[in-house]
Amino acid sequence: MNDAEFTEDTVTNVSDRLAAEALIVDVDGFEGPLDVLLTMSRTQKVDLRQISVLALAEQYLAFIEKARDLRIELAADYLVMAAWLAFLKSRLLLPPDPAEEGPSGEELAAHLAFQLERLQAMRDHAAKLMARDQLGRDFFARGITEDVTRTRRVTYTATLLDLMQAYARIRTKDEFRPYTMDRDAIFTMEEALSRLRPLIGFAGEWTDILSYLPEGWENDPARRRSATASTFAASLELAKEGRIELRQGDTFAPIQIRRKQDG
Amino acid sequence: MAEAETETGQAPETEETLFEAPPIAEQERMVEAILFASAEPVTIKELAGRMPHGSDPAEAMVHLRERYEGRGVRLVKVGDAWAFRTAPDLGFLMQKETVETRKLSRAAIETLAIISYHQPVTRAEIEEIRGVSVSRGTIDQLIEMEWIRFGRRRMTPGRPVTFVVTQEFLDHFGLESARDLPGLKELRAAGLLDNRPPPGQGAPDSEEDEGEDDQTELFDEE
Amino acid sequence: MAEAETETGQAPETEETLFEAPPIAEQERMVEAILFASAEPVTIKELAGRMPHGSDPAEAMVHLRERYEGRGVRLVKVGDAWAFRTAPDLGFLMQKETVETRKLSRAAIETLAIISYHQPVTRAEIEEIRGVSVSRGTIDQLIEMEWIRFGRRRMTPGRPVTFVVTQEFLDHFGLESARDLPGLKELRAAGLLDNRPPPGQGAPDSEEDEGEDDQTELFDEE
Repeated sequence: MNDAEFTEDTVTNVSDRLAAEALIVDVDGFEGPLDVLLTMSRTQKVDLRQISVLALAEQYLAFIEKARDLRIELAADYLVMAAWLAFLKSRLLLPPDPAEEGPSGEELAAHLAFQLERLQAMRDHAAKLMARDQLGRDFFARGITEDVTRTRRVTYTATLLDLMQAYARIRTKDEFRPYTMDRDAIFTMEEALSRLRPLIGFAGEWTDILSYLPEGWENDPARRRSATASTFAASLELAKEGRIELRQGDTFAPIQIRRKQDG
Repeated sequence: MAEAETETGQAPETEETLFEAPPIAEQERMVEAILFASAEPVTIKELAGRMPHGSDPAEAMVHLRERYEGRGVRLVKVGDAWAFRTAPDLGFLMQKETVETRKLSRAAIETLAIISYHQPVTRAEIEEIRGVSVSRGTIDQLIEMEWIRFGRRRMTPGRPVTFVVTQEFLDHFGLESARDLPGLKELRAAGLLDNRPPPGQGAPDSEEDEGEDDQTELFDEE
Repeated sequence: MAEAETETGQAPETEETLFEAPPIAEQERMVEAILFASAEPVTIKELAGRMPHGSDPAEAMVHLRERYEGRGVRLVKVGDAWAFRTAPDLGFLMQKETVETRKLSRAAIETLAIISYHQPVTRAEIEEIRGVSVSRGTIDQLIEMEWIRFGRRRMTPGRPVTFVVTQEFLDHFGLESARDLPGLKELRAAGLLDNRPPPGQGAPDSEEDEGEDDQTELFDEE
């Protein structure tokens, strides 16, 4: 037997074995290798923890041989198990090689015994479970049930805030427009510039810039403030362009502009 | 059950008659279990057919019925059969009411707002203020919620009904009277009015006052 | 209701609340009626949701359970829910009610047992225990019967899904919880519920501990 090769197989084939469900053959009602081993271990009529794994391995290998003679097609996991058991057998028979890595034959055998014992325990307890009184067989639920009728009641609610907002919405509906900065009291510098440019040609004399405020902006304080500021800024702009001259006689005195004489 | 064990070993043909009927308390349990599990009411005859030979389900039923007197379920006769039924006074437990709270629709809240600020107000007036017609359903809903009710008829041609808000409305919104509703000025101060005065309509202050006057006027009309 | 009469003049401090919970005897009737009406187990929470405000269905349940002791129907606990079920010793009367259930295959029964004792358990673990792969159909059948369901994913590489048993499973086998599975303690004491990896694979100690922790967690949770 080639020990190393079998080790490899065992490890790599675990997942293969698990995936090979469709290939399981039903040999004498056995579902799989562990199943077969469990049955065989029972024939030893001993505590599963004390079974001779060696004897078990021999029985299993004999079983596989017999199945082959009978030309029964065996699923891969049967053969993997056979190979693994043969490997285990060799491990148990030969004295341990101290140089060799990995678990000892005893450890592997103990684990196999544990697996068998666990499977047996699950079988026993499955039987115990199924032997319990079962609903619909031994005990019964209510025959005439009364379904709970579910009624859904919808209540509506609103807060005072909702109410007031709704009212405010209605009362201001006509005035409604998408929100923008309130600019109706703002006279922009661009507006001031376009107002001043055509007028400046006539400003031969020093004139108070306030006289250039647009019509209707002189009285309302907010508008007046804005128009004054923008007109002043516009006059600065024009002075920079060299179109006008600018003067202020005193602090807070009127600012005056006139067309640049040589311009 | 106990009855089988005591009699085993007897001659097969006599076995039947030698079977003693179970004690009446046991029969009562049997009737109870059968009635509980059956999908339909069960007749005395059916019970007798299913219970051990010699049983007297009619008598067991009398005891069982007594036992359930005043309980949450009762033993009732349906035709000539018997069944367990929930006690009638507990029928309310068999329904589960889930209350779902939803916000009033925009149409409803606006209508309600108009009624509360302008009451008494006719439907035509509500429509005029809202600028859209008011559906019957909206009014009905508010009436059903008991937030509005019919007021006096307006003494104008056609004598239209008016709507006013109810005490329930005031309670819900925590108001002592509809006059406590904040005016436009307060609404604006509270940031609820984000509008600006229409261009050229003078100072904001005067406009607000106007709004309040409007309202007072409407209330005075009553 | 009766509560007013019996309680008048008694403890004034309990009378303060306008809507007193019904007396416990009345609550017992209510629990009885609700449980009688339902084929499915009903949780305390559901009961509380359907009973009048302030009711204590858990306490009512204690009384009710006593009342039904030894009767033809019993009050049983299923997970965190309660249901009336006929006494198992009367099953022989119920041939008429017996529903022929699909006979489970040996594979399905074993898989079910493994899931119930080892839960939460992954498919790979089931296969490891049974020594053969578990066919999709077996799992599907158990899920379809509503005896098992998906549990939380295992926090190991690949995050495999786990399987756990359901309330229907407990109900079917008359178990109060998965902890009441026959022989569970003995199995655990014998180490037969350990997830012991084959020697030479990984670090057995840590993995074992992990497996045990998982399970303890689940059982405690219930």
